[in-house]
Amino acid sequence: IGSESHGLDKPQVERYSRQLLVPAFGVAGQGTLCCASILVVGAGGLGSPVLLYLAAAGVGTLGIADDDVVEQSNLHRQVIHTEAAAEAGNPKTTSAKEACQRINSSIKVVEHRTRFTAANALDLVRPYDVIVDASDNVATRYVVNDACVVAGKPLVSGAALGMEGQLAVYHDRPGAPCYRCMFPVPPVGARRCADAGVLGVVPGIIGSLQALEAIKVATGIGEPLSARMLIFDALTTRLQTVKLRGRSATCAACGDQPTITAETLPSFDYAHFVSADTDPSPLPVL
Amino acid sequence: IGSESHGLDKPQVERYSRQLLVPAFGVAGQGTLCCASILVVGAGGLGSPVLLYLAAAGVGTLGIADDDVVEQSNLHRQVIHTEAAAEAGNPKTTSAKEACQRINSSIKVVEHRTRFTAANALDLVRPYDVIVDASDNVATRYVVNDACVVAGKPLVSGAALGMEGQLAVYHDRPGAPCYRCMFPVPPVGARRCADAGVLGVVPGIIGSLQALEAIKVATGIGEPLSARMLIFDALTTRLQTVKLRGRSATCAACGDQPTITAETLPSFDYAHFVSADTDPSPLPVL
Amino acid sequence: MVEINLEFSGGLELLFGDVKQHKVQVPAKDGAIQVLISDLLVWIRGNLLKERPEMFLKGDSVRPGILVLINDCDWELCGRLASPVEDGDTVVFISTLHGG
Amino acid sequence: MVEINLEFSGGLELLFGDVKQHKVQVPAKDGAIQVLISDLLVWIRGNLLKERPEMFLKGDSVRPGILVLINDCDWELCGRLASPVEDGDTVVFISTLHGG
Ligand SMILES: [Zn+2]
Ligand SMILES: [Zn+2]
Repeated sequence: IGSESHGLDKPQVERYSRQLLVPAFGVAGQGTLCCASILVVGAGGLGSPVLLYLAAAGVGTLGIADDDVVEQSNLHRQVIHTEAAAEAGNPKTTSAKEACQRINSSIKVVEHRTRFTAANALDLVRPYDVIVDASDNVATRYVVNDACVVAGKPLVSGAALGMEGQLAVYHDRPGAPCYRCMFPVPPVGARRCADAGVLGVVPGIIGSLQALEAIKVATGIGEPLSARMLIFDALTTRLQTVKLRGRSATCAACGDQPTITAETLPSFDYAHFVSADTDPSPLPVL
Repeated sequence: IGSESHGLDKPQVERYSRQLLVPAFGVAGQGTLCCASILVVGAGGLGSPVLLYLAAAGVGTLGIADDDVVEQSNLHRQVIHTEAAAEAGNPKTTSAKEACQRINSSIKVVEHRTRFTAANALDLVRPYDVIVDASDNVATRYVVNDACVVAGKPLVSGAALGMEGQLAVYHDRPGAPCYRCMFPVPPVGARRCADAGVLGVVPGIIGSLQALEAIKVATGIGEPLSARMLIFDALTTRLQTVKLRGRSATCAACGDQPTITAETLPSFDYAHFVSADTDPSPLPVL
Repeated sequence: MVEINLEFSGGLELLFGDVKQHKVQVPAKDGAIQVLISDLLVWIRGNLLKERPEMFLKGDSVRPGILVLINDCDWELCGRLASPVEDGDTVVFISTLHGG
Repeated sequence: MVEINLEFSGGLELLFGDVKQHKVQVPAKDGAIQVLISDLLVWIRGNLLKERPEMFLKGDSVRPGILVLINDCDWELCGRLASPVEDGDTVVFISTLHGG
């Protein structure tokens, strides 16, 4: 296979042999991935398969940002965690890191046991090549996006609720939109899994697809879901890919005259931003 | 939530609370799932997410059929296993069962540490409500299908290779085709992951979708991929759903005058059947 | 009169009797020859959306967080409220999800 | 002459220069007004498939294990070799996968 020039050692060639055989990926893809660093924001329903598959695939440095502890009600979908971790109330980052290293001790896994905030966002994203948004709330989605734009990082964004899921890659190339281009005004009354529920395997499917997109973006292989969105309906197993707008010149983050910058971001009030609308009523939960 | 009438106890209500909130699933869906039994054939790349998500979702009895041991070259995609299991050369059924029970000790997990053969196929499938084909070779795919037809079981069939995947539900209702209706004559020179390779997350995505379909079939919720096939191209993240033929009246398994029956199946020579074509050349691996 | 396939998802279907797909016939405004998305929104409000219109509409457009797709394309690519809709078009209204 | 979108996948693309999508113009047989799938297979063999035709064809049909889809429909639903193909149709040849 001629791996030496790509810096793969013998155990790596053995471990990744099935991937090295894939023409589109091969030794070059594996070599790039082994040097890549990916930050996963959220070690929950989406983050579980993202982390398991990125660790198994051999991403050189895997960051995990989460400030929650494992609970019983996580276990139906957060398959990276265990009953033992829930009973002990272990931090999700610790539980997830242990699982990743059980699969692949040759990669580096970094715990960021903290909430993703305006104040720490830029410091968190800067060391990484690709950011995966596997979070579960609107405020975090905006701060992660804005930090990616300011720091110049591609963002793989997934979401799941009920029997539905959505997936897109933002800000990965010139002309591609960022999350804020798509949603300049935050929604009101957004529903969360804790309120509206989610069938456990739905974030499993979306998270696995996020891992794929993160690998493609990190290695430059194939066509990522850039300026496209995948919309998934689990009840009918319908998967639509739709075409999204390009970058918006008026976007507060990635536009021609951004108001969100390395200077302003750390003091931007995301909690106020996402709750500024006066209409409080969430969509009904039937 | 009024769970008592569905037989969910307090820990179950806590564990599955996010799923119970999903209107289309709810307490009735969870109650049915907790009484259901699903057999997963193959604890490899596809079987890993199938087993993790079915265990987490609370399938009452989960069967695992596999006769392999865990190896290093499995770990890039078979995320249910660990380095420790590969080093010890543990059976995949044992490694997978332990992982399932770490997530959910309240379900029953049954190891079938055996190859799926003509001789044991009917005994293996009969105790289960739904069968998931997560195997990795042509002969097993035919014997699993035939056993499902003879025993009257629905089959959730997935496959992955390289950067591609395929998924379908067979024989789950009158008029739906079985695998043999689709492929009455076996292919020659079928490529396997060991020869042609596979990007690890591709079976992850297909396997997660198989878990979803198995849950839908077991609970009667939504529209499974019956007489439909999902075709997945990971390079472009393209997911197509195509319409398949109906049951074939001339099918050797499910047709009007089947030659494969409870009497003939156990002595059917599947190895010979899948290699009967004289053309030996497999598709090239570039 | 144009016949349009409407789809609501991401939770919006709950405002429409929990039905995701609707085939509807929408008339042009008096004197107009085309039906625009803006006309469609008015028609939906008057004919399909019986309660809590504020969950779907804001001013003369859709509520923030709702993505509008015309034949699998973001409506930003074809003129937003001024996009014409034609016989057989599919218009999807989807609420973005934030769970994980 | 009809213009057809051809797609090869599941490994079949390796027989076609590792290119999955081809836009081709296929003439009708002498005296015929329609192009049938059987004509398309002959045309592919003569014009697109330069080597190892036995990996794609068997007799006058496709090799076992290859699924043929005409506009996202199994060709069994529309007449197999006798299905007509029209301008703008998409015909997919996909080799079934068995790996896991
Ligand atoms: Zn932007
Ligand atoms: Zn059949």
